[in-house]
Amino acid sequence: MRHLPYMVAAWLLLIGLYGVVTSRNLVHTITCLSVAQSSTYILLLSVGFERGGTAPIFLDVPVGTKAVDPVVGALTLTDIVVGATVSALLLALAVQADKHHGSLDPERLGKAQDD
Amino acid sequence: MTPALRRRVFLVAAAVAGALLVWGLTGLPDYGVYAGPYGDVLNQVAVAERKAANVVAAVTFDYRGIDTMGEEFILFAAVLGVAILLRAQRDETEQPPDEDAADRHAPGTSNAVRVVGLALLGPVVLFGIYVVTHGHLSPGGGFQGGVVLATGALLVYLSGEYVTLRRVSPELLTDLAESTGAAGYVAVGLVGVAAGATFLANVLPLGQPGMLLSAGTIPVLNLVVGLEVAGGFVLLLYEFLEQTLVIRRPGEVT
Amino acid sequence: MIVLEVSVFLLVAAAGTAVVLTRDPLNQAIVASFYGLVLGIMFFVYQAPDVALSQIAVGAVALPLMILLALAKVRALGGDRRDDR
Amino acid sequence: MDALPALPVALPLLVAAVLVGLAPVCPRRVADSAALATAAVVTVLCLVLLADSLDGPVVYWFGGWTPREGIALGVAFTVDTVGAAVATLAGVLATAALTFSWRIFEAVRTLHHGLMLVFLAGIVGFCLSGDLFNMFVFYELFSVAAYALAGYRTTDPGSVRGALNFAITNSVGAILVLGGIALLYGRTGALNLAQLGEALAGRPADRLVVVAFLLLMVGFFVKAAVVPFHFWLADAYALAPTVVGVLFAGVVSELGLYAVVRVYWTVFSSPLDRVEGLRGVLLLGAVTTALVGGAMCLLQHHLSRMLAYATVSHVGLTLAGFALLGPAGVGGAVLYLVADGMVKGSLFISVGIVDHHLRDVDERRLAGRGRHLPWLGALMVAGALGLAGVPPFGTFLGKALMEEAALETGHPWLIGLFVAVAALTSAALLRATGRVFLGLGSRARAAGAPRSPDEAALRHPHVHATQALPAVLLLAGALALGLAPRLATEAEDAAGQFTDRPAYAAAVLEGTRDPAPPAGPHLPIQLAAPALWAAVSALGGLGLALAALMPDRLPTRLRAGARAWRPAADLLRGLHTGNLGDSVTWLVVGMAGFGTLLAVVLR
Repeated sequence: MRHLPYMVAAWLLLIGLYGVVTSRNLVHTITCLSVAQSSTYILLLSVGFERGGTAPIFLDVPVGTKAVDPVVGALTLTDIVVGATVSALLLALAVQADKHHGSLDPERLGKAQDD
Repeated sequence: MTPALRRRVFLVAAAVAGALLVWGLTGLPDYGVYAGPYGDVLNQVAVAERKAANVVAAVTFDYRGIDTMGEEFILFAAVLGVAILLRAQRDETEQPPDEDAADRHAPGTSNAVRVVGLALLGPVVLFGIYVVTHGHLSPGGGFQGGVVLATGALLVYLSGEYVTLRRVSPELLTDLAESTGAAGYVAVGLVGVAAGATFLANVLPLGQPGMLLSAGTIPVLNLVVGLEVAGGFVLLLYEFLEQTLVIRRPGEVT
Repeated sequence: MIVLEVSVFLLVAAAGTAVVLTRDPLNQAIVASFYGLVLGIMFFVYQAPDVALSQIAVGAVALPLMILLALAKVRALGGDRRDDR
Repeated sequence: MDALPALPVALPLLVAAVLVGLAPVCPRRVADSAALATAAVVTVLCLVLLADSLDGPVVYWFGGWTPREGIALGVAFTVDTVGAAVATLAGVLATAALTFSWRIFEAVRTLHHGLMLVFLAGIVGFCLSGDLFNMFVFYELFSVAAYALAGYRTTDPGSVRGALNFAITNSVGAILVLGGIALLYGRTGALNLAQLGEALAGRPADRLVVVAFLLLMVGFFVKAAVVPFHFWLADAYALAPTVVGVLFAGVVSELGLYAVVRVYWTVFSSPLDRVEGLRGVLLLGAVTTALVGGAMCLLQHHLSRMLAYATVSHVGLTLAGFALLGPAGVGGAVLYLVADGMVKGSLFISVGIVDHHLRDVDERRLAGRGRHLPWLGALMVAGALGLAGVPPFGTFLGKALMEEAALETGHPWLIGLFVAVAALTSAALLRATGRVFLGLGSRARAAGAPRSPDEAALRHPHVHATQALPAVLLLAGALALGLAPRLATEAEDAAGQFTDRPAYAAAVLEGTRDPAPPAGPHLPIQLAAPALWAAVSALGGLGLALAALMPDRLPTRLRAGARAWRPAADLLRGLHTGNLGDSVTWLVVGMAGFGTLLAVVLR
């Protein structure tokens, strides 16, 4: 339990990369990448979590109440936006790749020319 | 590498990398123990200094507001990129659009779905606006509310009124919303400079914590972010949507 | 409370694994949407409602939707070409 | 002008947003001029910051949140000479690239300019930032803009594949960077570089610090394209439009190196105190990168691909300077990086001109077709000499300083590496120039013979000044950098400032600004021996190029020797598949390898 969420994060990173490496469909690849990305959300929020702390919103509770770290919340918010926008851009590229190569299989995108 | 060889090489390397990760991660404080000073200090001082009840909002839009400016422009760049990629392609393949043709409707929309979708539209838009405007008081803010608002536009699509979506949020309008939001963030930053303070300084009156009009520039930044995110996400969905519908040939859709 | 946390963590790990192991992209989009929702719940457990809202809006709704639209687009475009192979 | 450090980021972002918002009504030339003027202004602002930073870092707290009792509440830009110099290089290259594009028609022009400005703003913010997470945000900002810019030339199917590989591999790198940030934050509760450095100072590194450094290093090495993290680079750089390729080849890879040394010197230099071991690991990466890049460069016939691998190879050289972990090495590497960036930018523009006017970039198919553009050939030969580090190019001065540092730290063999790599990359370019512009080469006559009769109609008859001028000026800039030997000592001073962690921390956290930074002892700069080495590199390059062009004139024994290398060359080529699964697999292999080495030498 002491390190369980950190291990979950490490697992998600590796399994996500496994998906990226073995994927035969670009849309699948991109979704796997977003799983790998989600490991960072978990890691960030885990290191800022304080047992017994409330959410850092002091509307109904007075300032001074034990609360979790607001900074990791802000960082993760940014991280989620980054992940989503990169995925959107990648999906657009995948649509393009399908148009040019007639396939979403990374193995069929052709080899590098002239080496 | 062949796929089989690649999988094997990956598994070996990932085992080593994973072991290293675990080794390093166990050097962290135990889960549930927060060591650092940053968050504690902000939890102590932010409400008094910024009159924002939601400290995450104070961090996002004030203490670390420059991060959020970068984040907004990441979204901006991605939307631009998607637009460039897909628009260039559309120009190559687009059939002359026929606004009223039946094949431009989403497939298989029943009247029941249509009614439910339209009935939900009002509450969704209201909820989105609420989330955007109360970001400094409660969970939520420009980003979350913006996505909710974009979902509203999607409901219009789901209810089969795709033609309406074309009229409600044509590219021009969403482009404009998105770039106004993005430019607005920088402009708020420059207001701080103009007032003789630093870039992104919170120079507006702070008010009292818990009030709708409080926390200075934080709700203003929430508004511009909401505008940008709503415009940006509608545009993202719209670009993919447009692709789908333009390619579809008559007769394929019933 | 601890039991709840542990089960949420394990659920997240399992759901993430399921996303990767679902090879058909269409099914995967649906599993990914579920994963996005589970992550959102985990963030509520972490007392981060702001993040949870973002995660659910993006991970459970917007992103799966974009995936579905991209897939729809690819199928509309490539349906007849792929038959040749 | 108190807000000066914020402006080179805020201004291009604002102009980008306004341009895109007005895209439907904005006339083409207005958009062009606005983008070009903005890039030029950003360059000037960065130069002013560079001048300001000579007396110590300029610290700018956004929102006015100065630190309290050593705890940073907000985000600071901490502008020192090295950061400002790299930012200035980006501004110069962006200005040159936008000038080049003046005459080239693009359908999505305004949106493209918007992306270019966001790209530039991201790079500048990344160079100026003094906060680890803020660096990550700007890193993602310029990366996302770069992914889109790499893939939008949809007429070339390869560019989409290149962009996908680029975006996915680099996103994995970014995830690792963020993992490193999370580890450091979990330990110290800080994100400001100076505060992080203070929190970790004084104690030897434990496993968390080692792994955090590993994650940051590997993540940034992906952008830098250090071997084996480089497999994505060739397709992305070579198939990108010229306007974008100039910045890619000129500065983007180097930013990855910049980030590693910035983070090392501000955060990790105290806990990672086993300098010898770390130096060895970094040098290993540097040597592999330099040699693999150089060999691959020589094996290319596609001109932009050649430049892409020259970039990999010179990243290796620059890393060698940084890896010496001392002021002289860092100063030399930065000077080299800036001059080399301008040379590569110039060469990329020259190749863009070839592409635009001859409609091809394959050396073999182009054989002899450049005869009517002798000045372009001369420009590319000059560029090749710049790559070789011949005096008086700035690359020479940087390399001379790195060679001094190599001797001082007891790594004289590095000079051999510098000579070999400079010979390899300049040979590739000289060979291509000789074939394209002089029609040299035995094979060229055969392959280039079937020439379509209407070729003259195919090519553009006239090269516009707006296309040629930026290439000439960039090269002139690289020359000018080498004409002031004083620059070597100033680079060393700047590096002294860059590597002085306690002074950096005091400037950021306590606001102390030493009016006269103590100038450390300079290495006596000897220019005679480096000039000799440069001559050896250039002659070696010329010899290799001639040998490749006229293999039948070689003595038989040499020819047999050259053939013996063929299996190795085939193997090397075979590894560079351009497959995205391969790139990510190699990334994980590299992470495991570097991680094991670091764990052994640092603990």
